[in-house]
Amino acid sequence: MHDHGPGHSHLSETEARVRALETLLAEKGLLDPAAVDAVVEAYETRIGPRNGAQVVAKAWADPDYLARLREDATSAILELGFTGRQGEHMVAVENAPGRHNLVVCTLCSCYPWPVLGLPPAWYKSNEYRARAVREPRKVLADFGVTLTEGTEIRVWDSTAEIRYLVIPERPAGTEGWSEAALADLVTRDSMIGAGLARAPEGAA
Amino acid sequence: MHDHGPGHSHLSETEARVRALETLLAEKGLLDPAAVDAVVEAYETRIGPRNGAQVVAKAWADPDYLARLREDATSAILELGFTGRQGEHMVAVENAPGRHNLVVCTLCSCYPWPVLGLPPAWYKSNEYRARAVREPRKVLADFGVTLTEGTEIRVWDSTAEIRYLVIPERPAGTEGWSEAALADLVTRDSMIGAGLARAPEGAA
Amino acid sequence: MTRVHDLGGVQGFGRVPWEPDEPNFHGDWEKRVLGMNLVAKAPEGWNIDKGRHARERLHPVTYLASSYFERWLEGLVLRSVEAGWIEEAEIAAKMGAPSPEAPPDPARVDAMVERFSTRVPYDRPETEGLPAPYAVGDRVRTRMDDPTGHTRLPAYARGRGGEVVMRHGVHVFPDVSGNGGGEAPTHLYAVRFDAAELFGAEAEPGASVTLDLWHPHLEPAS
Amino acid sequence: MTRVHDLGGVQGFGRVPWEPDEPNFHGDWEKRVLGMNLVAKAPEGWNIDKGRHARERLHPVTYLASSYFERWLEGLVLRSVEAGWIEEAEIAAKMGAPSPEAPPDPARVDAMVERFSTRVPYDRPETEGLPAPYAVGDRVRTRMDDPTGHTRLPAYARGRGGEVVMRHGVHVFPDVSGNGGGEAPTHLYAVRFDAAELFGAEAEPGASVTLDLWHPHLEPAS
Repeated sequence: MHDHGPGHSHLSETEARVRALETLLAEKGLLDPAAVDAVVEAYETRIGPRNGAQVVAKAWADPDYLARLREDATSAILELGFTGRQGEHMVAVENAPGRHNLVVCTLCSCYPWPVLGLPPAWYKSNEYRARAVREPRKVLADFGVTLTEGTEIRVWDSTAEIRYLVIPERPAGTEGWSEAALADLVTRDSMIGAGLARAPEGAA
Repeated sequence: MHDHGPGHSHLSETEARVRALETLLAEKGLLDPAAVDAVVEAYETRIGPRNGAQVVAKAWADPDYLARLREDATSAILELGFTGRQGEHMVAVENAPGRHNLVVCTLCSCYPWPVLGLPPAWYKSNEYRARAVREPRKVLADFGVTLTEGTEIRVWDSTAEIRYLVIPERPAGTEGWSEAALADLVTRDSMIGAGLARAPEGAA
Repeated sequence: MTRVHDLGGVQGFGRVPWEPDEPNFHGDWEKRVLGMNLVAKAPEGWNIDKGRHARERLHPVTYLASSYFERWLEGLVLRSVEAGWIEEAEIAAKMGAPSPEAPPDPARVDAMVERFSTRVPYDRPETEGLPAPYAVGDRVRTRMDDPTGHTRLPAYARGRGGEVVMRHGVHVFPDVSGNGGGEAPTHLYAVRFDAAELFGAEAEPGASVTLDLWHPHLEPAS
Repeated sequence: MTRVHDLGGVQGFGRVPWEPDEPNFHGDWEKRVLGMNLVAKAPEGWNIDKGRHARERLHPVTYLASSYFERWLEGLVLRSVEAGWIEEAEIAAKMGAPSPEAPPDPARVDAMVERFSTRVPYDRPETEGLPAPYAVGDRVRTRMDDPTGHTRLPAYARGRGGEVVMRHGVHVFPDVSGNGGGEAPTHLYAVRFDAAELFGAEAEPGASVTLDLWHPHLEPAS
């Protein structure tokens, strides 16, 4: 069969093209390569799903914060210092017994960067974009997530500048945990709806 | 830019795959290579647009035949000996002053093989299949066909086993011509609606 | 669209690659692919609609990036693999095989012309229990469904209002036969749609598209 | 669908290529592409919607066969070429250039975090002349149009009935701003559709899809 995985067959050609373009743009004064390095470093090390995990943990631990998150997620997230590009307008959607939320962007790959960092490749894949709206339960099964029979699935297709953050269900056995300890249970995938929060170690 | 022309970058790999498949099918008794040769020869030399041109020429020259073609194109075409695979159910659609017909198959590449032979690559292209229904006038312009302002365009999307044969307008200056001479003016493209019949030599 | 083969009206494609006096084939391998598809053994119950659906089921990227004969090649592979007759690895093992082409035997060519000039019609007798057909001139509206299997109602014509302009009789229904459900013959019509109904305000003026659609694709329009 | 980027509901794709603890990048070139898109000079009047539309305007085969960062690469090329700043041949002439990567300056990283953590909102004041907004709970139906430019109404949700579940205020309207027509701010809503309304009888039970749609995408539903 022909190779139909995107992007892996032309790697060296693509690499060379990227370097050529960067060199050209830099020579023409359209780009500062050092700024490229800096912004990549910012997204690699400073802006990532640890941010969102803090939001989720606080929502679990602090009922007043949860109320503010429900009322105005953008402001509540900003309380923790997180805002910016691709997170200008935030909405938190909460999982609950019998209700699961899943976020996708079928038209491109919109994603809440300030709280989750850059999207993983699977989120940006043709497969996820095509299938998440049509067969979310099958897609979740691909991820190893099996929901209770009868669970309502709410898929959110991010067609505007509103960014949806899934608040996963708080795992059982975490009563009284600190926000920092809770945040360690919050995976990136759980904030997309593609996973659940981790159970505490030792839990069944 | 990446090469996005279909099919030209993997030629030698595809050729090898075709040979491998044919060898394999033949060894398993699923295919007789000599039959492949014979059917290809049949479509290369015996079944082609000269057939359709005879139908069109007769429709131009013989009003009784035209009436039969309008009434039951399948039978009228069979009178000339043409029928078979992909021509089981024929309908003739006539161009006229102020009305032009264009045939496409958006879902695959259905085509009236007994009268036109095998479809040309452009007819089978993504481009033609995508654009012919949405912007037929622009597509015709690509082919060098400019219709009189206000001409109605009827596009036929061959979604069933009905096959449409366009009867182009008879060129002026051909009064009294024999059917054989008329047939020489009838191009394959004119019977798809992608062209017009040729004007007689020496005509303006 | 349901699948990427459903190309009607899809935007972003460029100039149609027209060439004058184009040959039937652009390489001998294309001839072999055509011929193999026409004469290779087909699985029990195979039909033209399953053949189309095999090509439609190619991976979307493969489909869109492939030429017509590449799709036919992979459709034939798919059908032969699904029949349990060959395995992909067996093809790989034969790579490098010499070309089996040979000069055709004129008598066999005659036989092939005869064979492929035999009419195998798709119309069927009108049986009891079919719904009353629409009449020429009736206004109809196409279904909005986006079915998962083979269908001959293109996405660009879903949920649109048109007029029945021909009755073609009762024909095998590919939306069933292509999915292994038998012939399910029903009424077939040519239905004409104004281009503006299909493509909105930006449609070319004075254009229409006529599609052949089956009774279950249609509902009466008010 | 209008264009192949409009992937929602398109069939034939396989398993989602999920990998645990996936890194942000699968190669240094992806980093450069991301960074270039974020910091390269943009043409006057450029906006996020034009950026999306540049990627959408890639050739359909190129789009579908490319990875996310390949699309971002070609979108950046397209915008720079259309601005008249570079030519394709100039890129070709630079092939073989060494990598310009260098250890990032920590102060510049701080500045970048600051820059990209600045909120540049897309909501706008409600101006006079806007239509009266729909209310939460209103039943609406999406338009059937298949426009030729940029749009944020996906094909799978065209002509479908849903319910307004949130009002997001007045936002820049990409169907205008992505096509060079200015911001044209108007009411934005979250609209929920039952899966069965979108995908018919074969939809998964108990599922819905909520899309953010603008007032002009919607009509009142009876």
